[in-house]
Amino acid sequence: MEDIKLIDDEGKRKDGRAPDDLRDIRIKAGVLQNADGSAYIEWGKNKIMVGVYGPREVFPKHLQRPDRAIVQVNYSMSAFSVDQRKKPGQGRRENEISKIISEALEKIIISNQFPRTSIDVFIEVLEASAGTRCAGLTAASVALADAGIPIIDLVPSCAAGKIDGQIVLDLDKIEDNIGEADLPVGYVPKTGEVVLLQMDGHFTPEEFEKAFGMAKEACLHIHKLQREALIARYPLEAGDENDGENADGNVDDNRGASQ
Amino acid sequence: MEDIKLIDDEGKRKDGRAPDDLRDIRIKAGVLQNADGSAYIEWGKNKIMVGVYGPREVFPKHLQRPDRAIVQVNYSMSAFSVDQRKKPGQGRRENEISKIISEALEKIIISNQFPRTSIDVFIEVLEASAGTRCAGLTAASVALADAGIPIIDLVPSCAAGKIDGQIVLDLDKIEDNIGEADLPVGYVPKTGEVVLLQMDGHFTPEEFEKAFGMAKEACLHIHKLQREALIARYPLEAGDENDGENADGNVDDNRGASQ
Amino acid sequence: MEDIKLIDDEGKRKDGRAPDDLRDIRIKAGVLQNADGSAYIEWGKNKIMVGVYGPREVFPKHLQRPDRAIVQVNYSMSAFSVDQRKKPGQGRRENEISKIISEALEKIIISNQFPRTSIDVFIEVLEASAGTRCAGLTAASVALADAGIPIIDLVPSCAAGKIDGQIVLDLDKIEDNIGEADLPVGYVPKTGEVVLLQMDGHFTPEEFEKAFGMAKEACLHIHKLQREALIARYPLEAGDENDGENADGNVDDNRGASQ
Amino acid sequence: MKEIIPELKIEHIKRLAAGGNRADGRSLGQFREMSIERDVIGTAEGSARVKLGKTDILVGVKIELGAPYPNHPDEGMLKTTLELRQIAHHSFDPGQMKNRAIELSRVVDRGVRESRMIDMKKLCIEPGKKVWMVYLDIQVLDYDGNLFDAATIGSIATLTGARVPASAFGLGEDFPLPLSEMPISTTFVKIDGHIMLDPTATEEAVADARLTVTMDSQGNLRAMQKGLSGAFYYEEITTAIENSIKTGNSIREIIRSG
Amino acid sequence: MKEIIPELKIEHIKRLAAGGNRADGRSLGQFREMSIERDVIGTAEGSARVKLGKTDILVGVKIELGAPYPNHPDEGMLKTTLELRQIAHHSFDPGQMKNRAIELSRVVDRGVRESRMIDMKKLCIEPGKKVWMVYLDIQVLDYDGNLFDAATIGSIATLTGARVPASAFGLGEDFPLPLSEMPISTTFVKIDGHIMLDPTATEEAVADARLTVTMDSQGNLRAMQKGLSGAFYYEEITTAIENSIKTGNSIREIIRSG
Amino acid sequence: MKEIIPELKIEHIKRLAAGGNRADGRSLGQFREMSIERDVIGTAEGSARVKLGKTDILVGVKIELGAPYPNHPDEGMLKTTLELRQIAHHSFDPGQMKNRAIELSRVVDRGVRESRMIDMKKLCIEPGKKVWMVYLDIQVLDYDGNLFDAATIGSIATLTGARVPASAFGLGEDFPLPLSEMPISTTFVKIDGHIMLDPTATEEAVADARLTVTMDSQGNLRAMQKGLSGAFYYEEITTAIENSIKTGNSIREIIRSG
Repeated sequence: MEDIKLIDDEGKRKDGRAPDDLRDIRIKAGVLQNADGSAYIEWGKNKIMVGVYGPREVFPKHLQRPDRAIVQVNYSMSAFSVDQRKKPGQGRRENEISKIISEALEKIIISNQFPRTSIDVFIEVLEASAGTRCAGLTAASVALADAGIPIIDLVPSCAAGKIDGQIVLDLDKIEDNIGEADLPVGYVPKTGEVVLLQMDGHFTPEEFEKAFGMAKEACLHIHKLQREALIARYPLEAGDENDGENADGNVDDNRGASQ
Repeated sequence: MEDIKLIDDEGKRKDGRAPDDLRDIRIKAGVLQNADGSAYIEWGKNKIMVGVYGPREVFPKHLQRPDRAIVQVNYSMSAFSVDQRKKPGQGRRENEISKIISEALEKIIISNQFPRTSIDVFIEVLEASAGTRCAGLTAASVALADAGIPIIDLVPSCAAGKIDGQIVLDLDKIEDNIGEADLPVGYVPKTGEVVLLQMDGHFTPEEFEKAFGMAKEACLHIHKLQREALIARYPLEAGDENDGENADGNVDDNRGASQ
Repeated sequence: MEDIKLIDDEGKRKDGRAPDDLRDIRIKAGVLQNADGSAYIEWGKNKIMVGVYGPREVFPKHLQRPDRAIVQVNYSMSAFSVDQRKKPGQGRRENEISKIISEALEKIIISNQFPRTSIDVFIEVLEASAGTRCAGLTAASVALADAGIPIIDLVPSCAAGKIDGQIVLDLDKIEDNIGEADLPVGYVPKTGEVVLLQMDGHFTPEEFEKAFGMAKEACLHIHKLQREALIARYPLEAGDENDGENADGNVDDNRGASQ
Repeated sequence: MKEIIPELKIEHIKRLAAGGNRADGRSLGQFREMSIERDVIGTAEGSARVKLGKTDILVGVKIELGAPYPNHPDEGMLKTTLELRQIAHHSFDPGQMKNRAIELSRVVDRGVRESRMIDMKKLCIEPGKKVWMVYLDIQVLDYDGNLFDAATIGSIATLTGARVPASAFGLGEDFPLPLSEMPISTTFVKIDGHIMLDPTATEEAVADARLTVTMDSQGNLRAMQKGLSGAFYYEEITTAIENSIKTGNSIREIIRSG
Repeated sequence: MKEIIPELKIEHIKRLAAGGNRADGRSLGQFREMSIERDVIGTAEGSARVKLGKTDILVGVKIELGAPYPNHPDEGMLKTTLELRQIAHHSFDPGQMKNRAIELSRVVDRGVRESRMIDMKKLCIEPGKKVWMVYLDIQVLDYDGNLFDAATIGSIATLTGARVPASAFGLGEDFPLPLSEMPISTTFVKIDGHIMLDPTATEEAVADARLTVTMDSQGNLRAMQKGLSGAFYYEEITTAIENSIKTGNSIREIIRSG
Repeated sequence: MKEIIPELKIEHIKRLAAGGNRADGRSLGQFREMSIERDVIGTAEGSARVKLGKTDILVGVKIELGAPYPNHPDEGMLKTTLELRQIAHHSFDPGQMKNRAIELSRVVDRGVRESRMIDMKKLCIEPGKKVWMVYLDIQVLDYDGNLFDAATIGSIATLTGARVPASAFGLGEDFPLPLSEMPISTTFVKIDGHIMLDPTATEEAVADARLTVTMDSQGNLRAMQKGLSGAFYYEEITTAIENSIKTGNSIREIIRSG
C-alpha cells in the first residue's frame, strides 16, 4: 500500500483537493421532532445525525452534580455505516470518542445554570468516511444551540494530517488509512481554546505547528457554516446575520425564539 | 424436504391424527410447594412446568404501576428440552414469547385489585415439541387460578396450521418444521376475545378463517381440561363441576378454598 | 503423564523438598498506600497482593446487614499470572474461590462491631503456581490485621495432598497437575476451627486423617510467619513478640498503632 | 414502555375515536403520508429512509460472505436487527426498550422470511461453506408511532434496491438481490373499541391492543402479531385483514415508484 | 442469599437440635425420603427427576459432538451447569443467586470428575478433533434445602441411564456412557454445634456452616466442600465422613434399583 | 470519577501553583521519582513493576500463537488491556471506571502502535494463518495519579525486556521482541491556568484539563490526547511538547539502565 501516491505532481489530492481544502460540508439544524435540539451534517461522504435531550433530571442519582449539569455523549456507528458491517453495541473506539467529545462539550456549555441535570447528546454516524469525530462534534454544538442550551460558543472541529510527507487538511478515508499522521482539533473561536485534541502517527514539532495552524483556520471557516445553519433554522433573526460580533449572542436569541 | 407427505391418502397425519385432532393433553394444577400457584402440562411430547408468585411488591420501584399489578412472564427453555442443546440464558425467541404471553395474561387478570405489585409467571419448558407457547399459556392461566389470583376466565390456547395444503389443528414437531403455516391463538371463552395471536407462513383469507375457527373450537375443549385440572386440585368443589355456567365462578371459589 | 515420578528413591520431591516441607513463604504487611490494609505474599512461585478497604457503607443498600459487617472478597487472577493468558473478567473458578475465602474470613472478623458496613478484600494473584487460595487466605488475614479490623485470630491456610500414593504437604504446580489428591485447609490456631476446607481427588479416610494433620501442623508454622510479618510492620510492639499467648492481643494492639 | 399521557388527552382521543375521527384529522382506517428515499447510504449495499408522518426510519443492508447454518447448507442467511436508540425518543431507555426492539425486529424479519421474498437458495455460493449473508439493520431516528410498518416498509424498499457486491469478492458481477414477493405490514390499534390504522405515538400510548398484519401482493397472509395487553374480537381481525389488502397495495405502489 | 427466618423459629430449631431432634421428626443424621424417576425427558440422552423431601430437581444430559480441549486431545468433555431459577423459590433472584449456582455446579462437577466416574478417553472419536461432549444440565423446580445432594444424586442417576447417540451421527450403534464409579455426596449443616444431615431450607437458613462430602463406592473421599461463614472442628468432619459412607451406600442402592 | 476534594485543599493547591509550587515540593514541570523493576513475573514473557511516586503499576506481556487479522495477514497482533481494579483506590468502582480504563489502554496502545515500536511483520510466522499475538496487560496496584505515563513506561519497559517463546512451540529459539523505537508519554494537567507535569491523584482531582504527549526518541510526536472538560491554549500545548522531549529522554535513560 505504501507506494500509492496520495498527492499528484500538480499538488492535487486523489479527490482533486488542494492540501488545505476541506471536503464539502453541509449542516442543517433542527431536523428531528422529538429531540430538544438536533443537527444533521454531511461532510464529504460522512453522514451524521445528532439529537440533544435535556437538561433533564439525572438517573441514576449518584451521577448528579450539585453545582452543574453533566454532559453525556453517546457516539455510535450504525451497522451499515462502514464497509464491513459493524456489530451492534458500543465498542471501545466509540466509547473513547464519546468521552472526548463529551469533555469538549462540557467546556462550552454554561452548565452551572442547570445543577443536578444531564444534557444528553446522541451522535449517530450513519455513514462514515474518516473524520467522524470532528464532524460529530461540529454538529453536536449546533444541536445544543438548537436545543436552546446556553453555550459559550459553537465548537467547530477539523483534523489536519500528513500524507506523502506533506501537511494537508481534513483527511478522507484513503488518506486516513495509509497516511502518516492525523490531528483532530476542536477549537473555540471566541476564546482561542483547544477543547479536543488527539494525534497519532508521526509529526516533527514543526509539522505539528503547521498542521495545527491549518486545522485552526479550517475551524474558523466551519464556525461560519455552523452559524449559517442556525440562521437558516431561525430565519426571523436573519437580519442579525451580518453582525459577526454578535454571532454567539444570536445563538442565545435563537434559543429564546425556539422555545 | 418438500416431498415428505404429512397427510396420507386416508387423511391421517403421520401420528395417526385426523386434521382436527389435538394431541393428548394432560394438565395438573398445584404441583409445586414454594410457588403460590403452579401447573404442569403434558401436550403431546411437550412438558412444561409453570410456577406463579405474587402479587408481590415490585422491585425496582420504577416498574410499579399505581393503578394495577404488572404481569411479568418468563418463558424459558431448558438446555435439554430440544434436540440440539440450548445454551443457558434467554434468547430472542424466548424474549418475544415471554412478552406476548405476558400481554395475554394481563388481559385476564383483574389486576387493579393489586396496585403497585407484580405477578410473576415462570414457564419452564422441560421438553419442547412444537406448540410450547400455546401449552405454556394454557398452563399459566391454570397456575394463576391455583395461586388464587382473580381472573376473568381461564385462557386456553391452541394453534392451527397448514400442511400439505390442508388446514389442520395443533401442528407437531415435523409438521411445524416443514408445514406451510402456523397460527397460535389464545382465546377467552367467556368474552370471545383473542388475547394471543401470531401467524406465519401462507394463508389465504379463507384459509385463515378456517384455521381460526378450528383453533377456537379446540380452545373451548382445552378450557374444559383446564377446569378439570382445577377441580381435581380442589375436590371439595367437585359437586359444582356440572354447572358449566358457573365455571369461572368455581375458579374464584377454588381460590378461596386454597388460601 | 502418569509415569512421571514425583518422589525419588530417597523420598525427595522434584524441587528437593521432603514430604512435609513447605515451599518458601515470605509475607510482608502494609505494602500499599491507598488500601486501608494490605499484604504481599510470595509462596513458592506464587505472588499475591492483597488490599483491604473498610469497614465502609454498603452499596447497594439491600446488601446491608443490620447486625454486622459483610465481607466481600474478590479473588482475581492477572492475565499474565498463568502459562496461557487468562482473559480479563471473573471466571467461575475465581467466583467460587472468592466465595469460600469470604466465608472463611467472615468467621474470624468480629463483624458485629460494624453493622451495615462492608469489609472488602481484593486478592490479586500476580503469578500463580498451585496453592493460590491458601496463600491468598493467609495474606488476606494479615491485610485485615494491617487494616486494624478486629479479628479473633489470624487464619493460616495450607494444602496437603497425595502424589505417587504418598501424603505430602503443599503441592507445587506439577504435583497439583498430576497428583492424586489435594486438600486445602484454613485453620484457626486459637480455636482449633476449620474455616476453609475443600478436597478433590482420592483419599482413603486414613489418608485424609494424615493429610489433614499435616496441613494443620503447617498452618501453625504459617501462623508464626503471619505474626512476624505484622511485627515487622509495627516494630514498636516488637518486644511483645516473645509472648506467644498474647499474639492475638498483639494484633489488636498493632491495629491501634496503625490507626 | 408506554409514555405517560395526561388523562385529558386520553379522553380527547377517545371522544374523537367515538366519532370516527383522529387528532391529526385522519379517518380511522387511513395511513399517514409517507415518503421513501432510497440509496442514501454509500457504504450500504442498499438503504432507504422512510418518513411515515413524523416517524423517521433509516434502513441499511450489508451483504457479506459467511458460512451457512448447518441445517440449511444451501441457503443464504438473513439477519434482522433493530435498535431503539434514545435519539428517537426521550423514553427510549436502552434497557427497557430491549423487549420491544426484539419483538419489532422479529416481526419485520418474519414478514420478509415467511413471504419467501428473498430466494435464499440463490444466495448460496458453495453449499455448506460459503453463502451471502444479508444483514438488515433498522435504525429509528424519530419516533411518532407505528414502527412496525415503517420498519417493514423501509426494509422492503431497501431490499428491492439492494445489490449483491459479488465483484468486490471476485465472484462475478454485482447483481440485484433475487426477490419475488413484496410483503407489506399494516398495523392497527384498538382504542376504546375503535380500530385505527397506522397509530401515532400518542395513539399507541393510549391503545389497548395492537395488531400487525403482513400480507403479500397476492392478498395472502404471511405474518400476524397481536400486541399489548388488550384483546381483539374475530370480526375486528378480519376487518383489519380487509383493510390490509387495500392499504398494502397502495404502499407497494409507492415503493415501486420510489 | 439466606432467607430471613423469624427469631422464634430459629430458637425452636435450636432447641430441637439440642435434644437431637428436627422439625420434621428426623434424627440429626437421617436423610429424607427420596424418589428418583428416570428417562423423563425425551429430547435428552438421559434424565432424572429427584425429589428429596420437598426439594424437586430435574437433570438432563445432552451428548453432542465437539472438539476436545487442546491439552486433553484424547478425552471427551464434561460441562455441568446449574441454574437457580426463580420458579423454585421466591428468593432466587437471578443476580444474587449467581455465586451460589456456580458453587453448586462446581461441587457437583467435581464429584463426578474426581471420582473418574466417566471414562473420558472412551469418549474420544478422533484425537484432537472430535470427541463426545457431555452437557449435564441441572434445573431446580422446587427448593427445600440440600441442593448439593439432590443435584449430585440426580446427575448420577442421569448419567447411569444415559446413552451416547452415536447412530444419529453415523458413528455406529448407540451405547451407554462408559462409567465406572458412582460418587455420592452427602451434605451436613452445623446448627448451634449440632451436625445435621440433609438440611431443609429452614435448617439451611439457620445453619452456621455446611459440609459436603462426596465419596465413591469404595468408601473413599473424592471431593469435599465447606461452606457458609461458620466453622467445623476436625472431629465433626470425621464424624460426617463416617455417616457419609453409610448414607452413600443406601443412596447407591436407591439409584441402582431406580 | 473525580474524587471529591475539600474546598480548602483545592485552594491550597491553586495557591501553591500560583507561586510555581506543588504540595510535594516539586516544580511545575518536574517528574516524580520513579523506579522500574523488570522480570518480576515468571509466567509472563516480560514484565515490569513501575513505581512513579506512590503510583504502583505492574505490566505483564504474554506472547502466544494466533491467527492474524484478515486485512493484515502478514503482521503479528498487539492487544493492550488495562483494568482499574478496586485494590488501587477505593473510588475505582468497576462500572464507573470502564470509560477511563478504555481511554487509558487506548492511549497507551496508540503510543506503542503509532511509534511502530514493534516490527509487526517480523511477528508473522505463516501469512494469513499464524502470527505471534502480543497481549500487553496493565494492572494498577496503587493509584496516586498519572496512570497514563506509568502505564506507558511500564509497557515500554516490559516490551523491551520481553522474549518471544518460540521454543515452547517448536519454532526455533526464543528471541527478543523485534523493537525499534522507544516511545515515552508525558502527561500534564492544567490547574487554574498553570501547567503541571506528572500530576498526583489530588492534582488530577483538581485539574481542569489533561494533556498526554507521546514522543519517540527522535523528538517527534507519535500520539497526543487531551482529556477532562477544560481546555488548552496553543502555547500551552507547545510548551508541553518541549518539556516532553526533555523528560522523555530522561525516562528513556532510566528504562535503558533499568
